[in-house]
Amino acid sequence: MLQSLGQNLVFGLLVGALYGLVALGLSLIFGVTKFLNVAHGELVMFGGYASFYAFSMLGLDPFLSIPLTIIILFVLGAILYRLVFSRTIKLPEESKIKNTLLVAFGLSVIFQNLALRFFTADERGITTSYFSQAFTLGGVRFPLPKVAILVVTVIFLIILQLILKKTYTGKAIRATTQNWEAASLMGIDIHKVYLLSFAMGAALAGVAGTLVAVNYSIQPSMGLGWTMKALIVMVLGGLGNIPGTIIGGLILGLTESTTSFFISSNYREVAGLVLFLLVLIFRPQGLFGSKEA
Amino acid sequence: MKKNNIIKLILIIVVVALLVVLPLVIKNDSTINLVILVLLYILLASSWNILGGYTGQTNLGHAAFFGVGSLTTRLLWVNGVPFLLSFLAGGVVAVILALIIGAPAFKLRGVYFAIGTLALAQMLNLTVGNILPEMSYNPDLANYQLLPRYYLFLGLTLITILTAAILVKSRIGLGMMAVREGEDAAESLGISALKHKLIALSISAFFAGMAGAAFAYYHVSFYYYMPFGSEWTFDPMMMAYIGGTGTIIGPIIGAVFFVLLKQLLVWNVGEYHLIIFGTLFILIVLFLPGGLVEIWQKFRTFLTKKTKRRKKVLLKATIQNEDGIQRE
Amino acid sequence: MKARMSIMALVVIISLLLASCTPAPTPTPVATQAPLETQAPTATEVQYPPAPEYIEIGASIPLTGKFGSLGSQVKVGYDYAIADINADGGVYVAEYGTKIPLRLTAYDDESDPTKAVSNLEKVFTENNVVAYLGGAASGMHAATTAIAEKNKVPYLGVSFAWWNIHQRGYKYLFSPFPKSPDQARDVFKALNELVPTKEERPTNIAIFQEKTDWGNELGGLFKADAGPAGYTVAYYAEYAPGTTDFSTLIMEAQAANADMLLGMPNTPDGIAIVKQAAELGWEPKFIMLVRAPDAATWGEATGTAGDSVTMFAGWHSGENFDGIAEINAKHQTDFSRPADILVGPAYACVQILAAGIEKAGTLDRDAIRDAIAATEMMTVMGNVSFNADGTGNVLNPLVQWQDGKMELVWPADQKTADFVYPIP
Amino acid sequence: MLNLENVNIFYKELQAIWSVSLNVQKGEIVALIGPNGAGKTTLLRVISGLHRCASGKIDFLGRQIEKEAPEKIVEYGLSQVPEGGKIFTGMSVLENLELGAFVKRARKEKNQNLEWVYEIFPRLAERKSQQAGTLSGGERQMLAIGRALMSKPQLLMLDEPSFGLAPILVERMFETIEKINHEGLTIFLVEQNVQSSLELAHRAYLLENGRIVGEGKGKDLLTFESVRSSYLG
Repeated sequence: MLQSLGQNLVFGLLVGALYGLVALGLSLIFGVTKFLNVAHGELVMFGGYASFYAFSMLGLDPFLSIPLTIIILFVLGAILYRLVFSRTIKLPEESKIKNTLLVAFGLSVIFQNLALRFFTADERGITTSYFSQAFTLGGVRFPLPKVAILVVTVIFLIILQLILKKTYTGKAIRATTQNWEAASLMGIDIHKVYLLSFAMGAALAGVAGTLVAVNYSIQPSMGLGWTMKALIVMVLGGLGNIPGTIIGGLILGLTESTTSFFISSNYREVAGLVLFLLVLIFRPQGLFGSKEA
Repeated sequence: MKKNNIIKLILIIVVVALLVVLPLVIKNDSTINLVILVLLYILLASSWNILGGYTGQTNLGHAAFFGVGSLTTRLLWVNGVPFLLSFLAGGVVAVILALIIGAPAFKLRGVYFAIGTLALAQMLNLTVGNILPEMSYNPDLANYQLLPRYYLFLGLTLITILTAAILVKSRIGLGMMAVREGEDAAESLGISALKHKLIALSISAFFAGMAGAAFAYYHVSFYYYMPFGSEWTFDPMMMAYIGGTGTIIGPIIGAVFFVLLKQLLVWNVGEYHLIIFGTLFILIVLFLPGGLVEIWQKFRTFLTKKTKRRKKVLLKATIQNEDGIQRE
Repeated sequence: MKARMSIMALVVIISLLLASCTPAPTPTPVATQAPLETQAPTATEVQYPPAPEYIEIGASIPLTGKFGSLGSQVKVGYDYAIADINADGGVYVAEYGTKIPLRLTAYDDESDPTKAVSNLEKVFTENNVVAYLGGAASGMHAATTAIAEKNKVPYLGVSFAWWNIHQRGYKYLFSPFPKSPDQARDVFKALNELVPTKEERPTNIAIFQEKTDWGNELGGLFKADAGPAGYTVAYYAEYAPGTTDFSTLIMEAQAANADMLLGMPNTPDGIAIVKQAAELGWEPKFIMLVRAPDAATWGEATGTAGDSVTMFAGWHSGENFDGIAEINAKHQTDFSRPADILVGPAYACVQILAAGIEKAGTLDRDAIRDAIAATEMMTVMGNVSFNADGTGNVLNPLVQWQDGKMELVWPADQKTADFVYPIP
Repeated sequence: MLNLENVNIFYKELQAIWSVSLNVQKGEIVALIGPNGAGKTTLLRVISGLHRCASGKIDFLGRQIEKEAPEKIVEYGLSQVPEGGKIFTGMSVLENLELGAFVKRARKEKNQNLEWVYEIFPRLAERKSQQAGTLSGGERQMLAIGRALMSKPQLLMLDEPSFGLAPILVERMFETIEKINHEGLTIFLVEQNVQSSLELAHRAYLLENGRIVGEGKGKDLLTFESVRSSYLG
């Protein structure tokens, strides 16, 4: 019983890391640009398909193809920004959020149907030769694909933090997040910053897609579910709060796993949504956000 | 102008009359089913528009009210409650749900409200699927008739449109629009934002619930959780936007357009209709926030300007002519 | 406001006009009037009424959405069978004294039962179809069979194991497909035959029941049949379809010492179950998942985790009945692999329907219905006859994934490979 | 150096600035004074490229800049300290200053500029690793000016640098501005604190309801009857 609970919590944390990673891109984009890209789940889907085809056609290991996935999604994100989202940047914040939400929703409809057309409705997944290997610690099993989630998430969290904290571009992104007008007066080209943040967010979604394809399965209509998860996590962590997002993911993962352990796995998704609504109503700045940020 | 009004009134009467006699003239069930689909979407898009369009609260949980309405009506009706009673119960329960969630939901502003309502509908969808996973069958299949269902939808749609039209002309309607333009400004004018949002939500939910009730009566067999699906929010919302939010006619145009486009495209190019519809939706949100109605209005002002100009030219010509005559 | 109303009125009128003359996919010249007896009484030859151009059949198939991978297999089966029959001129209808080709009008319902229902209504009124062919997945059939009953149109459906629908007294519903009671009975029967030594058999069953009508039915039957066959149900759990994480269920099954898994997940859930079982180190000796492994991409998606998983697919391309070789050849050309498992049963549906029409000798739906009810014929899925409730008496082969391929392992006279047991 | 000619500006439908012409010469301190809502901030936003003017010409060092992007204008050597400072509160003082040197031209000389700024505002050097959000009001204003100086501008525009500061700090602020000016920087100052700014400025413009209503030497304006009665009372 106790060991089982331990296993459950570990799985909750590992899966929660994936939720965090899925939300990371969404949160980055929202924080910097105030675009609410509800087509994020579809970007995750594209990432999943990119690594799936790299695996099945080129024989590339899904973890080795991550750079390739990043490039593809980065370019896709840049194109999306230029073609669609850049048209909303002049709007005041509130209507910007609303309009990008609507536009992104239209995009998700388009992407789903394009995916159906080109990837078919078949369920796809990546199963590597080493997927069932695991190590045991105190009677709790740590399967490699799940541990990989945590490793990849931590790596990308560190990379993202390094970019944001140490590079000039990263500082420009943070400055734009805090006050785009002041950033503009520093000589920062905010269009470039927006483009870059959007493309980076898309690339992060792509990485998450790889992990989804390895751990679960992918198909054209998977987007909404993952967008929902990302929204929950983003709100839990505080809108645009990068480290908070990962912690939010872990909390969601734990909430789900404990719900299935103590109540029923039928209600794990519902539990996440309830938590989301409670936080939304009673602490809209997120569990870790301060009012100012 | 007065003459114009009479023409419009006559047009409306003609349309309604046409819709009333339609199933008697066209005995084709498929056409009637198609019109029912259009009416259902008009109901959903118009009711969404009351809160989403006129009050400016992007409600992504409209399906929750539609679903609750259909669930209530179907359960009561299947279990032997008289039809009319179970039918009305659908709308009433939707309003009750609206009142329960309204106060906390409206603590959320703007985008928070949108994603909050989306989460709410998803939650209900999953929960109903968990509790009532089974298929609901029509209890009396042998005596199924399309006509009463058609008139039910028609009547409900007319009532919804009429209510919306009266509402937006009323003081409450003006208050709703003031809230849309800016809550703080509205409050400073003494308009309670919460009150108006709650009223709009309740009315919107009521008609969504009634649409659900009609759906429950219409459909031969469906899963109880299905009307809670997000497409029942997203499709009507897209229709309202494409037609033009914050207008009475917009959702109607949007719904008609959606269903026709879908029918035409399904027949000709397979599954492309959603790609085209999605693209159109994006274009409208980005470049034509007034929707198709705006195109029409622009076109009309363009026309009237043109005729006015032509009249002016004619007038000038006549004057010149008269001058000429005088000179002769 | 008045201005708006006028626009509204205009639009509604236009829409109504458009709606009333919406183009049908093709004009439907089907004559349903009874032949005029008074015509040409002097002729010595039998005078036939003018035959319709086609025998119209309608279908709604999930080609996209969550059942898309099943529906597309079904569609291929229908298309192949109709092409084969029409290559021969069609079906001979005595009433018209000639062969009439079949024509299928099929729409995609996106795996949405509501859309499936309106699709069937549409083909009924616009194409005046004499019969319906079903889509895929029990949950979809549950919605569409009611329409067949309402419209009194014979309905033939596969990928359809739900038995309970047949107990609603529907007269027009026929399904030449193994049903839940067959599957529950045969899983133990097959296992006992394939593993003759009792000590080697698994003993403790874990049942993961999907929380749907059909899941409830099959789960209950598994449970009921286990005891008499010599097995114990050690763990029984329900889950909602769409669950992405089964670790709790798997760990509890493990804790209950289950060495055999029975379930009926949809494809994504099934993939998640076998992958997570492997990750958690649960190694049951036998896994039967009805439905999920039906997907042609199962092997690719699950790799070694999905290997040795068994299912009751209703058919397999390796069976030795007449006509299968031709189907496989065609499928090989079109898709570079032998026919998928739902192609055969779908093909058989059209065979049964064609035979029924020919026997009825008319395009009257009730006559065709009666003829189908009396079916007793060889098809690509073997001998088929129907019970009074519309369920079919058909072969129920056990199929197992081996090295990324589906192999037929039971019954012995049809098998294409040996049963792999226990799961390595 | 900076030359505005017949600039008209609209906010949505409303005209905020009516045909404003003014100029700032090299080495000067020029003040733009006027009541709240006169359109001073709007004018600065337009010069910086954050908002577009409807018509008119803006010339900076011989370049037409009225259609340029804000980042280009900074690159040309025109920097603005926005109203209220608008420092990046979530970042350290040093990071704020580094961002000031974002443009390519300034990045090369970042270290010299940093020393220069620390020399002007020794307080910033003491707090360089502190989170900017924790600074006091005076320090924030220093940081905002220091940040703008980091881009090594030729013309510095200050929007209400004295706003919200205690009188003693205001005085010090004006002293600093004068000091910076002595080091060769041209300054365009927007202020409500008429007395101090007119004492400081070489020249001044008076803006009311979007129109220039007066212009002259700073000290001359101080004696203007209308100015005296309206602002100094």
